[in-house]
Amino acid sequence: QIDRQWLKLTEMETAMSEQSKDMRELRVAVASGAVSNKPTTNSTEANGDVAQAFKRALAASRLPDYAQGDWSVDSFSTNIKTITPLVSSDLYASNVQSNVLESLITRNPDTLEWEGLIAKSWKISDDGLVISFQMRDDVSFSDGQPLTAEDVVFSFDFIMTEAIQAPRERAYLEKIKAVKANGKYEVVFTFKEPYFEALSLAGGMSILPKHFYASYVKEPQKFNQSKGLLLGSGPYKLTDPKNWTPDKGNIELVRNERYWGDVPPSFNRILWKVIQNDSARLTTYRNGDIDSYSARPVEYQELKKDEQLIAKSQNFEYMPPTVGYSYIGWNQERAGKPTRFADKRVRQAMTYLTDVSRIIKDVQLNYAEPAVSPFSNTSKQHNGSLQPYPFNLAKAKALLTEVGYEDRNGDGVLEDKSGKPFEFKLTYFQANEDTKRMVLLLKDLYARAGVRMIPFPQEWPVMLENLGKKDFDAITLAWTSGIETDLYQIFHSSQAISNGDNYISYKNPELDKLIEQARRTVDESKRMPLWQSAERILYEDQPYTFMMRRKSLLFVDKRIHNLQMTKLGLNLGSLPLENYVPVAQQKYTQ
Amino acid sequence: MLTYLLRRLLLMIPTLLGITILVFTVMAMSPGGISAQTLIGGTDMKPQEKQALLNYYNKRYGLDKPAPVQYLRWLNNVSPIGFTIDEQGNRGEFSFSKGMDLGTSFQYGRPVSDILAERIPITLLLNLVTIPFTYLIAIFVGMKSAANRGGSFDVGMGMSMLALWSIPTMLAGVLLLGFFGNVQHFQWFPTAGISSREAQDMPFLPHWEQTGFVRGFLLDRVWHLILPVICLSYGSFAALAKLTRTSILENLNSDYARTARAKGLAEHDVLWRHVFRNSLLPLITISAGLLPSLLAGSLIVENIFSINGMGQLAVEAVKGRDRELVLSITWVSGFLTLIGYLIADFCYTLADPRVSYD
Amino acid sequence: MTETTVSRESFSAHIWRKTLDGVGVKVGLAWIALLVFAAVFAPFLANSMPLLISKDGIISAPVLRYLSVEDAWVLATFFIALAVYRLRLGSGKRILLFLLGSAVAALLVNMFLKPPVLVIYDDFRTITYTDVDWRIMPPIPYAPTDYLRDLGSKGLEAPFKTEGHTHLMGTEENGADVLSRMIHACRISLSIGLIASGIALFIGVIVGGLMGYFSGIVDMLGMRLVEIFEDIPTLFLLLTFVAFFGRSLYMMMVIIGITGWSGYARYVRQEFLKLRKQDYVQAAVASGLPLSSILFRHMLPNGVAPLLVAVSFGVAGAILSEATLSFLGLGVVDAPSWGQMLDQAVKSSTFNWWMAAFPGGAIFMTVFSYNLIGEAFRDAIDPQLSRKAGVN
Amino acid sequence: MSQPLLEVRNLHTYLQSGGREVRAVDGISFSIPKSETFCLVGESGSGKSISALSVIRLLPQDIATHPSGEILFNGQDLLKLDDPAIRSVRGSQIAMIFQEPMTSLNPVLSIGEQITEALQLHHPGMSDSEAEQRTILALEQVQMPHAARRFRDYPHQLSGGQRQRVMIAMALACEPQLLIADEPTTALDVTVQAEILRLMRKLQDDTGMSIFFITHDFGVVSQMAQWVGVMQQGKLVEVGACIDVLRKPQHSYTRQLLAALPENLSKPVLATTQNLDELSTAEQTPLVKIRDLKVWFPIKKGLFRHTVDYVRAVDEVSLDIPQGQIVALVGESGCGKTTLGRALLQLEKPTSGSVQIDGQELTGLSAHELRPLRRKMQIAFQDPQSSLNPRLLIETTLTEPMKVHGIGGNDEERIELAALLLESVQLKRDFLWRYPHEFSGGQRQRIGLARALALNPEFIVCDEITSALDVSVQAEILQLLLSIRQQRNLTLLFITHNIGVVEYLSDQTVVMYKGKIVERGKTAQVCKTPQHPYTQKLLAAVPRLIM
Ligand SMILES: Nc1ncnc2c1ncn2[C@@H]1O[C@H](COP(=O)(O)OP(=O)(O)OP(=O)(O)O)[C@@H](O)[C@H]1O
Ligand SMILES: Nc1ncnc2c1ncn2[C@@H]1O[C@H](COP(=O)(O)OP(=O)(O)OP(=O)(O)O)[C@@H](O)[C@H]1O
Ligand SMILES: [Mg+2]
Ligand SMILES: [Mg+2]
Repeated sequence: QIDRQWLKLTEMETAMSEQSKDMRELRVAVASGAVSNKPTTNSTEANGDVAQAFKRALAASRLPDYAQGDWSVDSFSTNIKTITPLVSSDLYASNVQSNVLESLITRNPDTLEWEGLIAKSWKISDDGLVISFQMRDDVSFSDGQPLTAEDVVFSFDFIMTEAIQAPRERAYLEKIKAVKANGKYEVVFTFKEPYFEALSLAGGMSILPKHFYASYVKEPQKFNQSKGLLLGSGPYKLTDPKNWTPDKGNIELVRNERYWGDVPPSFNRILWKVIQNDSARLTTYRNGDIDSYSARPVEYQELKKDEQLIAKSQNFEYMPPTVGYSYIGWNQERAGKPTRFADKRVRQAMTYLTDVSRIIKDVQLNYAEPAVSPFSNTSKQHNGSLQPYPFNLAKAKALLTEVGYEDRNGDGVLEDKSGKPFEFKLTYFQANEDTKRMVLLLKDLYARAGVRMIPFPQEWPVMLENLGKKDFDAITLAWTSGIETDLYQIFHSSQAISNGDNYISYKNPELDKLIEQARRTVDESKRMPLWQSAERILYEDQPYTFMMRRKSLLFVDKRIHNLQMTKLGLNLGSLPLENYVPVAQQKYTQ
Repeated sequence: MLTYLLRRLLLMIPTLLGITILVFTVMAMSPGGISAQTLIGGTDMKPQEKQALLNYYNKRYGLDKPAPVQYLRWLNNVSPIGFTIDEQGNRGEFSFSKGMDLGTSFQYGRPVSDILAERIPITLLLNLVTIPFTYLIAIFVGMKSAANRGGSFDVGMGMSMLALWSIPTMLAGVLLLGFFGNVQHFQWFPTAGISSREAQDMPFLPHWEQTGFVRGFLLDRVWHLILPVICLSYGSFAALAKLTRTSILENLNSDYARTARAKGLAEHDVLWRHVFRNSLLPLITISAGLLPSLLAGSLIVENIFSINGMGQLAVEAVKGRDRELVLSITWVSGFLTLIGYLIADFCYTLADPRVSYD
Repeated sequence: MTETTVSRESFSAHIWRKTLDGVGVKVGLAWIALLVFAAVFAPFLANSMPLLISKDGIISAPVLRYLSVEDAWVLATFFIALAVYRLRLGSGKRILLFLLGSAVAALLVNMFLKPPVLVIYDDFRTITYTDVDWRIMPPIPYAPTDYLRDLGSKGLEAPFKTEGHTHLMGTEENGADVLSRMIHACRISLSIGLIASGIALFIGVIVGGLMGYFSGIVDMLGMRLVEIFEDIPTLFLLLTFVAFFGRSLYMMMVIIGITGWSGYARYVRQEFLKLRKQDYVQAAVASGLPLSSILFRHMLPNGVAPLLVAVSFGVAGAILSEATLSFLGLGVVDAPSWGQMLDQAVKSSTFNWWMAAFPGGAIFMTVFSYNLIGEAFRDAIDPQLSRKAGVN
Repeated sequence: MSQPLLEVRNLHTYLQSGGREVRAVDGISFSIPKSETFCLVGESGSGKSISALSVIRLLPQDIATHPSGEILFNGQDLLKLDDPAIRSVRGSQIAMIFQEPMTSLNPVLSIGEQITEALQLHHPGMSDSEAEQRTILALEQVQMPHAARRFRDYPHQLSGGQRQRVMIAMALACEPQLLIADEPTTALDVTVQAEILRLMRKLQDDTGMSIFFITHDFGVVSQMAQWVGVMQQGKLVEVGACIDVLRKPQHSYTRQLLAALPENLSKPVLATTQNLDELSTAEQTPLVKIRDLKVWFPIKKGLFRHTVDYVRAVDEVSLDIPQGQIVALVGESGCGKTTLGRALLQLEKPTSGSVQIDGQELTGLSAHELRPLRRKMQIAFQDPQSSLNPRLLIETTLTEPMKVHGIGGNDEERIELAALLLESVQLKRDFLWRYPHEFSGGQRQRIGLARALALNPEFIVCDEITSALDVSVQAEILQLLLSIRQQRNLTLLFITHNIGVVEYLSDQTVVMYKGKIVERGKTAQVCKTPQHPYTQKLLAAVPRLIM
C-alpha cells in the first residue's frame, strides 16, 4: 500500500520535471528566436510530407470511423523476467521493446523493402562495406531529449562493451567494424567484410538514448541485473522508465505524448497481462479482458464452432513469411563415432517414413504447409521445382535393406549386420502438446518399417545441454527464419564444434563453399542462385527431415479495427500503428 | 523462555544444513546442470560466445570444482558469517560482518534475495488468509458435529468433508475458474492475478464517488483472492474438523466438564467457558504442520490463477535447473515452516498454562 | 467388579469387524476391489487384439501372444496372492511366501516371455484378423495406446459422437479410447499408491522405531532427519527429485516413497515412546526377551493401528501426487495414467467434460475410498469414541 | 430423626451402552438426615457413582433413564425438576466432589476463576471483588496455605491434596446443604487422606451440611459415617447406623466384605512361626543385596539442556532382602518405591550403587550379560489393564519367555507348563487360549503373577499388585501369594501403601520417604512401635475400623 502511493508520487515527479524541462527549452528557443511554429505533426495536414514509413498509418487514420483512444490489452503466458533491452532474451520482452525503441529503418509490409524510419535516407558504398544514414532532425526521445547520431553511435558502443551482458547482439553485430557520427544527424557504419545482410544489421539496430543509458557503462552489473530500464523514441513509453519490476505482473505502456512520428499512435495505453494457465487465458479472452488469443489447431477448430467466441471476434489463419520450420535432426556423430544416421540413405529412408502430409492432416489439421528446406516456399531463396519427399514405405524399406538392415531374429525390429536393433530415442520438448502427438504418430509410422522409436521428452535446459554435448539420437525442433535465411550458423561444418548450432555434425564441403560465397555476395540477383543450389544439396542430403511450417491461428476482438494481411503477416500491433478502436466500441477510458 | 527460543533456533541450524545438503546432492547428481541453464536464451549465440559465457559462470560459481567444494562455497556465501570472497573467487579472511548472499538466479539473472522478496509475501498472504479461513470453517463444523454426534449433520458433514478432501486441486481450480470466472456462466470473479490493473491507482479503502462505488485496493484484493483461497482451503477441512470434533467430545466427557456441570453451569456455558478452550489446544499444534502443505499446495493454485508466488517460482526454478534459486527456495520454505512450528508452540504456551518453557 | 464381556476374537479381528460395520467403508472396499480386478485383467478387458480367433481351423489367442512381461507378472502375483490367502498360516509367513512367489514369478516371466517389441494395432483391423471363422474381441476393442490412426480418429471426441467406432467414454487428445486408458491406468494408480506408501512406511517404521526405542542421541539425530524431510514442502521435494531423476513410473513410486516417510516415522516414534512405558513391555524386558521380539512382537503390533490409518491416507495422498506431477508436466509419457488424462483435460482451454469427468471421477473415487477406509479405521481404534459414553 | 434432608425412594437407574441396558442402580432407598453423613460402600462397579450422579442428576440424558423411584430433596422430587430448576439446585444446594483431583479441575483456568464462577453463578448480583473475597475465605476455610496468593494459581501447580481441597472449597463456596463426595480420598496418600477427612468432619460441624459419602474403604466409613449403606450390583443389601452395620452385619455380603479386609484375614498358620526362626538364619544370607543405590533423574534446563538438578527418586538406599522372606516396601506416593523396584531389576539404570543377587553384581551389566540372570528375578505390576499385551494369547505371553530361557524341551511341554502355572494361580487351563481383554481385573493380576512365575524365579518384585483391586479380590490374591510363597520358597519385595496388607503379608517392613529408607525391621515391631516420626505419622493416618 505505502509503496504504491510512493510509486505514484515518483511517477508524478518525473512528469513534473519533464514539463518544467520543456518549458526551459522552449524559453531558450524563443530567446534565440529560433522557434519556428512548425505544426505538431498530426494526420490532417501532414498529407504531403509524410515519411514513407507512415503512409499506411496515415491511410488508416483517414478511415471514417478512425478514432484515437482506448487500450490494447494482450497477454503473456509466462512472467517476464526483465524488459531491459539487450539483457532481456525472450520474445515477449522484445515485443514490448518494439513499442518503445526505434531503429533507423524498417521493412515495408507490402513491398518488404527497407524504408527510412529515423533515417531519412542512406547510401551504401559500392564495395558494400560502408553505409551512411541521413537521420531526421525532428526526432526526440520520450523524455524530450533530441535523438542524434551520437545516440546511434552510443548504442553500438554500448552493445560492444564486454561488461554489458549482451552476447547475442554482440555476436550479431561483430561484422561491423565501426560506427561514426558524421555531424549531428549523419551516422556511418563501416563493415569488416561484405555481408549480404549488412543493411538490416546496421539499420535494424534499436537506438538507445545516450543520456539515459550512458551512466551504466560504469556500473554494468546494475544494468545487467536491471528489470525495467526502458526509454526510447517510440510511440509508447513506460510511465516510469526506470522502476518497472516483474512482481507488478502486468506490463503497461502509455502513449508517448511527445512522439515525433507523423501519425500519432491510436491507443492510449498498451497493456500486457500475465496469464499462465491456458484455459484461464481463453476465459479471460471470452470475458473480453484481453484482445487476442492464439490457438492450437485442435483448439482452433473447436473454437470456430463456438458462437459466443465467434460473435465477439475476428479470426485469422495466416503464414507469416518469417515463420520457422520444424524438423527432425538426425545426429550423425556421437562421441566421435559416426552414428547410423551418418549414412545418407538411412536419413532418406527416415524422411520417406516421416509422413509429413499425414502429420499436417492429423496433428496440424491442415493448418501448416510442408517444408522442403530451410527456405520458405515464398522466399526467393527457394527453388520451386523441389517437391517434399512423399511417404513411401516400400522405398524406405528398400533403402534400409540396401544399407543392410533386416529383421534377423523375427521380433519385428530391424537389425543391422552386427545384430544391433534399429531403435533410437527421439528427443523433444515436453511442454508442447502438438509435438507430443506428432511424436506418437511418428512412432507408429516408423514401427511399420520395423524401426523402433522411443519418445524422449525433456525439459528445455536438459535438452540444451544434450544439444551442446551432441548427446542424442535424433531430435525434433524448429528454427525461426528471417525474410532471407542464412544457412551458415546451422549447416556450415565450422559450426559442428561443441555448443555449435550444427549439433548434428553435418559436414559437406561443397555446401560450405556455397554458403560462404553466398554470404559474401551483396548483389541479390547473384546471391539467390547460390542459395538455391545450396538448397538442392540439403534436399539431397536430408541432414534434417524438414517437416512443416505452422500457420498462426489467431482470434482478435472485434473492437480492434483495420486488421489487414500484409507480406509480413497480420498487421496487428505492427508499427507505426495501424489498428484502432472506433469511439463507439471504446472500452477503456483514461 | 529466552533460552528456550535460542535453543530452538540453534536446533534449526542442523535441519537447514541438512535440507541444503540434501537438495544440493540431488541437483549435483542430476543431468542438465547449471551449465545448461546458462545457455537458455543463448541459443542464437556463437559457439565461442557460449563457451565464453560458460567460462564466466564456471569462474563465478566454481562449477568446474567438485561438488562438495561448490557446496561449501555456496554455504559460505549464504551464511551470515564466513570467509569473504572477492571477484576472482579466491578466499579472503574470516569475517562475522559479511552479509548473506543468496547468489544470483541464472534464469532471472537477478539476486535470489530480490526474487524471494517479491514472491514470499504473496504466498504468505495467500496462506495467512487461508489458514484462519480453514480454521473457522473446520471449527464451526467440528463443533456442530460434536454437538449432535451421530446425527445427520455429523455424518453428512463428515462424509462431504472427506469428499472435498478427495477432489484433485487442479480439477477444482479449473472448474471454479470455468464457472465463476467465465462470462458464459457466472462472471463473478477475476480469472488471473491477485489485483487488477485499475486497483493500482485506487485508494486503499472502498468508498463512494460521483461515478459510483469504487471497490478500492483492499476489496479488489479480496475479490481476487476468493477463488484461490477456496481452492487452497477445502482440502484441509476434513482433518481439522475431525480433530475438533473428537477433542470436543473428549473434553465434554472429561471430569472437569462434569465438575462444571456439578456447579450448576448450563451445558452451553460448559461448552464455551470450559470445553472450548481446552479443545482448541490440539488444533494449535496442527496449524504449523499445515504450512508446508499449503506452501506446496499453492503451487497448483498459483499456476491456475496466475499468481506469482513461491509455488510458481519453485516449479520454474526446478525446471530451469536454477541451482541457487532451488536451494534458497527449499531452505527458506523449510525455515518458514520451522518458524511456523516455533510460533505455534509459542501460542500453545500462551493458551495452556501447564506447558511453560524455560 | 465389572465383568468384561467375553468375546472370543483377537484384538485385530475385533478392530477389523468394527471397521467394517458402516456403509462408507464397504463402498470404498468395493471400489478398490473393482480397481484391482481391472488392473489385473486389463489386457483382457481392453485391447485391440482378439482374445481368440479361429482362422481356417487354427485357433490362436493373439492377446496371449502379445502379453507383455509386466502383464504376465501382475497376473501371476495376483493368483499367488489368492493362493497364499487361502493357506492357513501366520500373517508373517503369508507375507514372506507371497513375496517369494512374486519374485520367482518375475524371474520366470522375464526369462521365458518374449513378446513382439513392435505392436501395430492397426493391423488387427486388417483382413488378416477380420475375415476369420469366428473371433472373440475384448469388451472394449481398443488398446490404451492404440490411436486408431486407420479409423481416422481426430482425438477429443465426446462419447458416442464418433462415426464408425463407438467409444463409451470418448477419445483423448491423441485419439485413443478413454475407457481403455482408464482401465489400464488402474494399474498405475494402484501400484503408485501402494508401492509408494509401502516404501514410505518401511523407512518410516524403521527410523521411527529406532528413534522411539532408544531415545536419546538416536532420537535426536532421527528427529533432525524427519524435520529435514517434512519441513521442505513435500511437493517441492517431489518436484526436485522427479525433475532430476527421470520420469519413469517406478522412479516416481520410489521418489514419492522416499519423500513421504517422515510422517510415519513421527507416528511410530510417538507410539513407541508411549509403549515403552507400558507394563507389558517392561515385563518383556524383565524376562529378558531379545530386542527384536520386544520391538516387533510386543511394541509394533500395538502401535501399528494408528499407523495403518496414516497409511490409508498416505495412499490417497500418493495418488493425488501422481496427478499433481502430471499436472506439472512431470508425469509418465506414453503409459496411460489418470493424472495424465486429467491433466489433458485441465490444460486444454476448451473444456472437454468427458476428459475431466472420467479420470477426475476415478481419482476422486479412489482417493475417497482410501480416505473412507482410513476414517472408519481410525474411528474403530480411537479409544475415545469406542469407550462407553457419558460418565467415566 | 427429624425430617431427612434427602430421601431416595426405590431409585432405578438404567444405562444404555452399546445396545444393551445396564441396570446400574436398581431399586435403592435410603435417606440422609440434616447435618449427618451417609456412607455408601461397595465394590467397584456396584453402582455407587451412578447413584450419586443420579441424585444430582448429572447422568447424560441420552444414556441414563430412571424408570421408577423418586429423590426427595427438602420434600421436592429432583427427578421431576426441569433443567433450569435442577441447575439452580446443583452447586447451590447440592454440591459434589469427585475421585480424581488431577482431572476434576479445568487445567486452563486458575482455581480462583473456577471458584468465583460457581459463586457468581448462584449469586448473580455479586461483584468481582466480593466474589474474590469469598473465594479466598473459602480457600482459607479448607486450610489452603496462604490462600490469597494461591488465588491465581493453576491446578497443575498444586499437589493432589491441595487440589482436593480446592474442589471442596468450590463445592462449599455456596454453602450447600448436601455435599456428595464420590471417593474423594481414594487417589490420595493415607496421610493426606486423613487430613482431608478431618477437614470434612470439621466443615460439617461448622456449616451443618449433610454429606453423602461414597467409598469402598471400611476404615474411612468407620471414621466418617453415622449411616451406612452397603451396595452390591445396583442394590442396597444393607442400610443402617454405622456402628450396627460394622459391629454385627446382617447381610452375608457385608460379612464377606468385612472378612475380606486384610486386618481381618486369617493368616495361614504355618507361615509365621517358621518364618520367625528362619529370620535369624536368613539374615546372614541375603538373596538380594543393595548397597547405597542411587537413582537420580536429571532435571535438564537451559540452552544445551545441561543438568541443573536431580529428582532423587532413590537416594543412597542400602537393603538386604533375606532368602524366602516377604519384605514390604511402604511409603507415600512419589517416594520412589516403584523406581527402587525397577532399579533392582535393572529396568531403570541406577545412577550409582550396587545391586547383587546371589552375590552376582547386576549394575553395569550389558543387556546381553543380564539375560541369563533375568530368570532369577521377575516383576508384577499394579495396573491390570496395561500389564498384559492385548495382542498376544495368554499362551504366548507365558511361553515366550520360557522359550527364550530354554525352559521346557519343545512347545508342547511349555504349553503344559503354562497350563500348570495357570492352575497354580487358580485359573482354568483353557484360559491359555484367550486374549487379555477377556478377563476381569483380578484374573489379569493372577495371570500377571503367573507370567512372573513362568521362569520360576527366586525373587519377585510386586508393585502394588493389589491396589487397583477390590478388597475381596485383594484378599484372594494375598492368600494366593502366601501359598505360592510356601510352595516355591519365593522371596518377595512387596510394594504397597496399604498398611493393612503390610501387616497381613510381610515378614519385614521397610518405610521409604523421599527416596530414603527411614525405617526397617520386623513388620510387627515397625507397626507396633514405629521409631521414625514419618512412620508414626503414616500409621496414625491409617483409617482403622473401630470394632
Ligand atoms: N456410561 C455407562 N454406560 C454403561 N454402563 C455404565 C456406564 N457407566 C457405568 N456403567 C456401569 O454401571 C455400573 C456401576 O458403575 P459405577 O461407576 O457406579 O460403579 P462404582 O460403584 O462407582 O465403581 P467404582 O468404585 O469403581 O467407582 C458398572 O457395572 C458400570 O459398568
Ligand atoms: N522417568 C522419570 N523421570 C523423571 N522423574 C521420575 C521418573 N520416574 C519417576 N520419577 C520421579 O521419581 C519419584 C519416585 O517415583 P516412583 O514412581 O518410584 O514413586 P512411587 O513411590 O512408586 O509412587 P506411587 O506410590 O504413586 O507409585 C517421583 O517424584 C517421580 O516423579
Ligand atoms: Mg465410582
Ligand atoms: Mg509406584
